[in-house]
Amino acid sequence: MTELGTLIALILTLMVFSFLYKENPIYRFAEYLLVGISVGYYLVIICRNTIYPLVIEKLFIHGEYLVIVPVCLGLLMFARLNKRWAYLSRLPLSLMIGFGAGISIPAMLQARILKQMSASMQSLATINGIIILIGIISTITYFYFSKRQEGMFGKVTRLGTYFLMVFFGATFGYTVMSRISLLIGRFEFILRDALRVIS
Amino acid sequence: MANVALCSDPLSFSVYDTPSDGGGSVTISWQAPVESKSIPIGSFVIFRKMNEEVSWSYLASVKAENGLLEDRTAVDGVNYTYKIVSYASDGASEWVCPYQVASKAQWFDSDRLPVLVGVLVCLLALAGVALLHKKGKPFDIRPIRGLEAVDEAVGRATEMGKPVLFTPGWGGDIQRPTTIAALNILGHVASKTASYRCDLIFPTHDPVIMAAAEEVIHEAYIEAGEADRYKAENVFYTTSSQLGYAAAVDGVITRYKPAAIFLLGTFEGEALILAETGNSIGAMQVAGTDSTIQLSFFMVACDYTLIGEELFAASGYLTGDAKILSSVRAQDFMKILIVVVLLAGAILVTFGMVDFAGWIGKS
Amino acid sequence: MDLSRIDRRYIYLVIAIAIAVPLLLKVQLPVSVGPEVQKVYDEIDSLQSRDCVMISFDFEASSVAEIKPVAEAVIRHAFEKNLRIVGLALFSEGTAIGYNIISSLAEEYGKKYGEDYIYLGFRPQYVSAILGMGENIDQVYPLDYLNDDWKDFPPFSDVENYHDISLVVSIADGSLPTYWVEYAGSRYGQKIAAGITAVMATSYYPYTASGQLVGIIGGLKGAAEYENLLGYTGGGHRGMLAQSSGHLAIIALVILANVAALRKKR
Amino acid sequence: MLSKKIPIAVCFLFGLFGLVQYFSPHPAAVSAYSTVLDWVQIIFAFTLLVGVVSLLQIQLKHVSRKEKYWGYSIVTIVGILVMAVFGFAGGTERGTAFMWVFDNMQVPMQSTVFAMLAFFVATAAYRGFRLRNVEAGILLAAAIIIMLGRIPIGEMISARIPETAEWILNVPSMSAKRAVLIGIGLGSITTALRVILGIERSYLGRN
Repeated sequence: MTELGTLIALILTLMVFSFLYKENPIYRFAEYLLVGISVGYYLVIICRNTIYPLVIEKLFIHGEYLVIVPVCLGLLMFARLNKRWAYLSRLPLSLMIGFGAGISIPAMLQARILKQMSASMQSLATINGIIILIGIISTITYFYFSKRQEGMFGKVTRLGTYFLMVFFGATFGYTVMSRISLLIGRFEFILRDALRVIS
Repeated sequence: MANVALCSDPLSFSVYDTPSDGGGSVTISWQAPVESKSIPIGSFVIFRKMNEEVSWSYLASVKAENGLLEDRTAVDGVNYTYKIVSYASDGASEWVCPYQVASKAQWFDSDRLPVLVGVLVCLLALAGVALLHKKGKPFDIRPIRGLEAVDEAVGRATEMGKPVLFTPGWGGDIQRPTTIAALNILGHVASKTASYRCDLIFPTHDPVIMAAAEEVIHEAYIEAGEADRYKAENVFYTTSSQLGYAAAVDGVITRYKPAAIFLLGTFEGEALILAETGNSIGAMQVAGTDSTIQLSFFMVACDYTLIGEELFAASGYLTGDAKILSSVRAQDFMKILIVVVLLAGAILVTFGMVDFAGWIGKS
Repeated sequence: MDLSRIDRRYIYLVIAIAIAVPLLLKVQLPVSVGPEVQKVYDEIDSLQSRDCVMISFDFEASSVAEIKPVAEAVIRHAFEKNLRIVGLALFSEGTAIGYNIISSLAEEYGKKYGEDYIYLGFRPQYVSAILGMGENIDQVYPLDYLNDDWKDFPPFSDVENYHDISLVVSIADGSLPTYWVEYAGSRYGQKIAAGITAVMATSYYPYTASGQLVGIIGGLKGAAEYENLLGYTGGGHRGMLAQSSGHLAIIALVILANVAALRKKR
Repeated sequence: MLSKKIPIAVCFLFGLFGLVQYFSPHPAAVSAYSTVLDWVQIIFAFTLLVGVVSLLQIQLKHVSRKEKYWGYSIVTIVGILVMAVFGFAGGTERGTAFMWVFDNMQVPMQSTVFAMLAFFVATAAYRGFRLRNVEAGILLAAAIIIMLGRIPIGEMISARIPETAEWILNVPSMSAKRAVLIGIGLGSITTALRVILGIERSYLGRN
């Protein structure tokens, strides 16, 4: 079974890689297969790991009848499949969107704004402290929309774009490493596990 | 007794209902007397009793140094008395807290005050700008690079007789404000494709986003008077798997060869897979995301990139919606505020006053 | 030939060769330990025997090549320190992989399920799950991955919420550690470390600098560093050479592209 | 009424609750909150089922109408059904057929799709890192220093390279990143506020 599994994995790996040459029926087969299998996987996982413990078990074993409310809302989502009743699904949709918006406000304020501000307040007695403050302020200025980027203001926003470019370049450079790791992983599979060229 | 000094020098010992919590907890804090360093004390043992009880019950033993203990077994509304006993090799000494304490739940977590202040500032800024707008003050807003490109890209696709592809990325769900902003831009793109009679393909990894996108696109087609040209099967769920989604969208891109590709939303690793595939077929690509890492890839691989907040602002620009535009204005106001606070904070830290920076980052 | 607009397939070929050839050679490069990895190591090393760590497998199957050596290093360390491990997954694909990694290492170390580790399995909607566990883990995970009531295992019956977890290690390939920080960290004061793909590491520097994350183990290099600290050679060390030649190939390509563009201008 | 006003009211109420509960440690607030969290999970699970059904519908339509690529649609349908049968009948533990397909088919295919990024990074760099102007030069220089700094060879060339790389990441790059995060935070918060207040409701359609 393991041997067969490795062989199939090898074939599928090569089928996907064939996309690099050009889109072709072999890749297309793998693509549709991947979609099918992964959807099936999610279907099973969501039923066994969410619907069973959070709905079936709570309702029938623990007798928590309040669970009926989200179940009904969930079932309303099926109204989407019918054009006439599709609007009913707006109810669960608006609950998810509204609640999501609500919890995201404090979370964003705290982690994206306040924490970042707090961490940027560093002593200006060090060069790095000064650079960080200049960098953050000039970059924020770049994102200031109410004024055209001209004159003195334009020079500050330009400095901001330089900082942004350092950030993009650095992130790109850093990312290359993990992208290569992924390919190493695949090549190791092909050369070591499947073809046994290396030990 | 050897530890008389210890007894006569009562350790400062206070007991109080734990603040900003959900109840069921009393905090005991103490400062060991200086003498304790020279006197061999094994440990402090903390006892508790309920108001009417006679006997003390053991709570915890702790190191004989300054400390703080949360009694998480307290029942709300019950009065407790606490005592600390110190056992030394030659006897024990004890301190009894002179007052009783009951725990209770608080409705407000005071540690989160900075966040509350932030929310209020945001609301005030939004309301203030809306009021200004009502008074008829016009907004002058700087152009965003790449925004004009949205219409240009759709126009190009129409000329070439090819479809437009819009996908919001795998990283977000409907609860993410970025997704909402992307759907706003989708509305604009959809009304363009509707009036130009150009096909719009929208693959996604999230069935909830699919549902919302159907509403947005369908509506845009109705408004453009092209309701019958709306193709429901062009808005589809692929799979929730990240790379399954990437493979599927890659397939769509290479088979249908859209002339314009919009990658707007929250992207993760799939970003560059889609962007490079799009580039290889020569599509004009407009990207925008709030994922800081993927921004760098989009910058390198796409024709136009909306950087972070520009994506949010863009949804206002394109729809021309005064309410969204005024919130862009409110954001700008808050940026001024943030810069001022940052400067003030940095100056305070420079002079050794770190409390303010700490308070802001608290909670 | 206009090298500035070369067929992309030649570039693919260069990269394939740059990575495959070093893998066929057998050379190892030395690795020095960076501060971020050291911090994670120190944090785990400072825990007491039987303390409880939570390891969350927050990645997609596709990242397994890069993330598995990271997970293995951390789990080895935890088992060596005789810590209790609560495993779980917030990305469904990490579920089975995480269970495989943990259970095969447990076998190697002679650790028992329910005694030294448990595996809770997957919950979708990670924000809800992370927040929910701050109140009550049992509420979010009434049953474990094997569909047992994990509260019945005596060593884990006292684990109620983050109060009983000394450290959360999120092994991730995306933004999940951000959510751990934003929700478990800021709301419940939970200590969090991240084992992440190298690509994600930059975005987490602000979080380690601000103390929201204990430390970071970034990608293969991070895993190799951690392996150094633990004193063994694993998946992290392998492939460091291929990594390097891949980088050099890309740098060479960028230089080539610029030279070609310059020549064309003239 | 049902198509518009009630959803907006629901959105407002749950949004407000999501916002307010953050500030309250009170058990009543906490328990209401975890109840809603469970609800969201359950609704999401059902929505996923809807997604699967609609995917199946579309693929079946392709097959029955013999549209272009309809043969491939059969592959997808079979994939879904096989996984469902394996998963529901045989379980999802180690050693089951379900896990076998996952390990030997889904995982390798996904890893390969992801691994293609190594090639795409190279083509993007080849095309995008051109010395056109100051900005492009900064972008290029930062990328190359970091790339060298992250591999042992960089350290062999000069000990300054990894140091510089680390400094770039921690100082200039980080400060820009913080500003980007703050901007995104502001954009997200105002968008979320508009959603709660019912100003932003494109997801409801406009009629």
